[in-house]
Amino acid sequence: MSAEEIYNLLKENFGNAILEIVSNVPTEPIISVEPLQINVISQFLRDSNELQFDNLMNLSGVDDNNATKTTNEDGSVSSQGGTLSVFYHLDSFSLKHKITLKTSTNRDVPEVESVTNIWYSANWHEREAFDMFGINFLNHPDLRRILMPYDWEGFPLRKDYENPEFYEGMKIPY
Amino acid sequence: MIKNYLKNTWEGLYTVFVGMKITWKHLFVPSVTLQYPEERAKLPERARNRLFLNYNDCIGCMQCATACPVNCIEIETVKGIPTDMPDPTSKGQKKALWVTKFDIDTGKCCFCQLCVFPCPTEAIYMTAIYEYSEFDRDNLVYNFASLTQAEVKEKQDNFDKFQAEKEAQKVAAAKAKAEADAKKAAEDKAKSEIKPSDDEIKE
Amino acid sequence: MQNYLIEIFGSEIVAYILATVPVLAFIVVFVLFAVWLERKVSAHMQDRLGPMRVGWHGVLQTLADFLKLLQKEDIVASANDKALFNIAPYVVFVTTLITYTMLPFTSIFIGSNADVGIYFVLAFSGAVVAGILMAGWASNNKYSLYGSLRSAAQIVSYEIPTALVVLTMIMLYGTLSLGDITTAQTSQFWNWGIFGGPVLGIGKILLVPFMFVAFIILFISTLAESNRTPFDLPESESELVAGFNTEYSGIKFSMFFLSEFANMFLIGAILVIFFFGGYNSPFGYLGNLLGIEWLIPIEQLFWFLTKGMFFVFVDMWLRWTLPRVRVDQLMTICWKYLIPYAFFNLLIVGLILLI
Amino acid sequence: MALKTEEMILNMGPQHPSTHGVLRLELVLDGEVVHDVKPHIGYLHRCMEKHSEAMTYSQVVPYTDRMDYLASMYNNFGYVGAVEKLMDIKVPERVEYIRVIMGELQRIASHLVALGTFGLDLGAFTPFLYLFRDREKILDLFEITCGARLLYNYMWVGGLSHDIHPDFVRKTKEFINYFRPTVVELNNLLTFNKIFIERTANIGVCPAKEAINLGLSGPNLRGSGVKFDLRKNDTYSIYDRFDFEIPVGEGLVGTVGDCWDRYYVRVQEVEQSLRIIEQAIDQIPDGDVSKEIPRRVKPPVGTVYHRVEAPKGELGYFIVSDGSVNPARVKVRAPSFVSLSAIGQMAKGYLVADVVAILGSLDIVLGEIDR
Repeated sequence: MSAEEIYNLLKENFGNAILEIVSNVPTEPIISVEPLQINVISQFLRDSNELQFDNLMNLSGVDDNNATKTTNEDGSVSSQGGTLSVFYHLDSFSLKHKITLKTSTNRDVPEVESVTNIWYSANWHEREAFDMFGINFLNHPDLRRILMPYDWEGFPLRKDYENPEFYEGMKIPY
Repeated sequence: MIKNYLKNTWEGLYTVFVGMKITWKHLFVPSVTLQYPEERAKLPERARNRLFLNYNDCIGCMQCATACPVNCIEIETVKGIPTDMPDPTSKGQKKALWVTKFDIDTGKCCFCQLCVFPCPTEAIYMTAIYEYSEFDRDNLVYNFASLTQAEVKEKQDNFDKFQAEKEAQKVAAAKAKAEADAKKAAEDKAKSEIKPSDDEIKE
Repeated sequence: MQNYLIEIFGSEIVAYILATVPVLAFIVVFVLFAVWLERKVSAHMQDRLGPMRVGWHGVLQTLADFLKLLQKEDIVASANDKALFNIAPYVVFVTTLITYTMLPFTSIFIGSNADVGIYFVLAFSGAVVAGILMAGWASNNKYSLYGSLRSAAQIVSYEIPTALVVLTMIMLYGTLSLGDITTAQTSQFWNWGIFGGPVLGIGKILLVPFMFVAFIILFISTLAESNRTPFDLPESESELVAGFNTEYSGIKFSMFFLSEFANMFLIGAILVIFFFGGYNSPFGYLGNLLGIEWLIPIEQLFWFLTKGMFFVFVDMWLRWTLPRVRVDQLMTICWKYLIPYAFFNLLIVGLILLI
Repeated sequence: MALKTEEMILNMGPQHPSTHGVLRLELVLDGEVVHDVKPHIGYLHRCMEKHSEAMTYSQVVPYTDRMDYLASMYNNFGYVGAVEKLMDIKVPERVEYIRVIMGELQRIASHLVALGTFGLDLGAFTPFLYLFRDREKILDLFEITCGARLLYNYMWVGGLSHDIHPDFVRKTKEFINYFRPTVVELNNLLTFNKIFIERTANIGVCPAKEAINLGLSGPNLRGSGVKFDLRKNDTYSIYDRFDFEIPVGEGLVGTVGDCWDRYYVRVQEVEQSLRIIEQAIDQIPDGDVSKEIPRRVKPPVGTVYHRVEAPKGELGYFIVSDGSVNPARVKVRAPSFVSLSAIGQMAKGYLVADVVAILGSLDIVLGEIDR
């Protein structure tokens, strides 16, 4: 099934939750969906007979770097607005088609529904996205930091992240 | 069930003997160990180990420093002046810069060889030397620039002086030009204003 | 030997203490050698060279390591049970050492030719469990505890097939004394236990396969008792780090090490005594041939050590060939395989001996 | 009388002989029976993804080397493949052939470590060293080609850093002839050893459906009986030109999807890789390997997800480009990362010693998990 057909099928079933399809990008068409509907959509993608996306290849958080930056009086930069995105790369073992989903959530209160109960492999990917971008995956069974220490502050892969000066009394960089 | 039981016993013993036969054979296979400090493996010609800079060939173009993914190369340069230009490289390329500082922190180096390829004069390359451990981390920073502090200062001063002179010349030229212009303007003015000015009238 | 010493010193206590000196010296020298051998055997089986620096082909490497171990800090963690923690290595070592008193090294040197010889050996090699349990418990470390509990289960279980095979052999020889068992196998090698021992006639031919089975069972079960691969679960490196001796360092650790290797020779010696004629030479003695009587004990010592070392070598050979079994499989091997086989073997050998 | 028993928590790692690096497993045990496994990772986190955002595209390549340090060539392969896809570069034939040969040699090298350490986890020390000895020979081949033994930085966007050494073809053929018998030896010494079979058969069974849901990939997935190999099913580079089989777990000595199957799939894959190399080595066309290397790697705005069949499984690179010379985001879908997340599901109900076996059969590399 081509991306257009999948998009149309999803649009039929979910209407407004499916936002748009971008197909003029270099490598792969991307379907944008609502962040709070992603679990329902994913369930459909996995269980529908025509789609059977049984394999979540990759789940990746991305900072879209579209926040408006303002320089404060003391020279520091603060950013407001903007979005964080999550990309889902799906693949079907049986039907051998692929699709990329994208969902964007606002940067200040980033919330996306978890898909861990649909594809178990999403578990650690979501934890990583939480760890690195602070995206809060709702209904995730075990949303903790994964790569960074449990008491780390801030979300390192956000574009406005600044290295802390100290961690547990140790100077960074040493 | 009894059959299975006996089969397990037999397999257990038999496969042990098969394994023992193999290890017994290996007891007499010549070993592959090299007794390292005395015997050394021959390194291939493309071996990538410690970085080396042929300082005389370096033209200070900074390409290696930009290519380095770990920023282990630090380069500082001073422009040469016409009377005191660096010697050209061994292949005859002209140099325009005095390389006053060329430090490679081999403690940071990740041996990716990305610095070697962009070098236009093949001055930086990787050698086959792999034994250079040090007790002090600072000793891992290699200074390749052979200019002494005094020389660096001299070059810098020379350049500054040259620059200053050039600047002065420029200023002088500009001044001269300005003066000339002013003069010319004045003359023009004088020519054009045949009538005395107001001041003169006042006087 | 003791009588001779008693005559010299006039005191039994001094004589007995002095009689242990050669044994102790033997163990230490043997361990130094065996550790080197283990490293060399493993190295050459794996196409390596092993230690090569200290002395010729690294023969003094173990000595150097031992000196290093002596100098190491003796760490006792604050949460350890100090008394038990300190005693445990010595308990393990001493119990192993005691069993050596029963071994007939030659016809004239035997620590004690007691009538209960093999019984005594079994009893004391079982007592090692106490030391290992102490070590595991006192370390206050979960890995150590697992190691020691596994060890206890293992040694206790494997006592049974060992005892059953020993029973078979006792039926054959009619004595418990290790010295007498050896004497029963004198003169020619077809008198050795593996070839049916001193039995004559048709019984001998019938016995040979069952003696072979008995030998295999005894070999496996004693191997398990000495905690060597494939039965080294108590210290299985890849699961339990180092098992019951995780927390030990320095000289105490070397005590465990010493007793492990002493145990290896002990099981080799037991096998040799039961099945391979003890100190008896397979070809007769050079001393008899030349008429030099004092040469005979030396030859006997040579044969005893050579045969014993061969089994030590086989232990090492197995260790560097096989993977480790799992703890439940260890029990399976013991209860489901070795014990039934040993039991049937016992019955059949008994029947044959009755004929 | 009912004895009061309680669960015990055992910390396995970060310093433990068989956690394959710095991994901490929190085991909840009832005696020796595992009730739960909680992996704690991040001890080797080197911020590769964050670093990449500050690097140019070609400077990221040495960083990818350091993820799965046992299969650096394949990490390069995946990354450059992704960037080339994004920039729409067609690399020369010669480069493709050399890449495939290097990739397959790397697969053998990685599998040798996997098989060896798996044996080591079960207490068999000797096969490990035999396999390492053979791996050294592969590393020698890499060394004459690019000068490095472990972290190659060999495949660049659009080409290769060096052409192959004149001796390479001859030496590779010699290696193949030398290596074939050692696989047989491994099988005799370890694979069909009764103790080894007892330790691995019916342990860590993962049925096909569950394996897909857990996201297992590569040999782990094929061990569960799913005939899926990206080289054939989602082909990239020039893999479609070669004739090779996809070995799958068949439950030869136990259940399909147990540790032994995962192990044996790797043994068979080594043989298949040899076949691919044999086919490719004679067909390398002439050409210039650096012809297509762009002077400046500056892909258009867009995203790309490119996946390759790395030795450990599906290695994916997700790259977001904002049109500058630095990638805006590089996310690595590391196969070990997903495999390790499955251990909690797979190890429940087995013994402590089996956790070690399951972990070994998953063939994880912490460099790749923590990145």
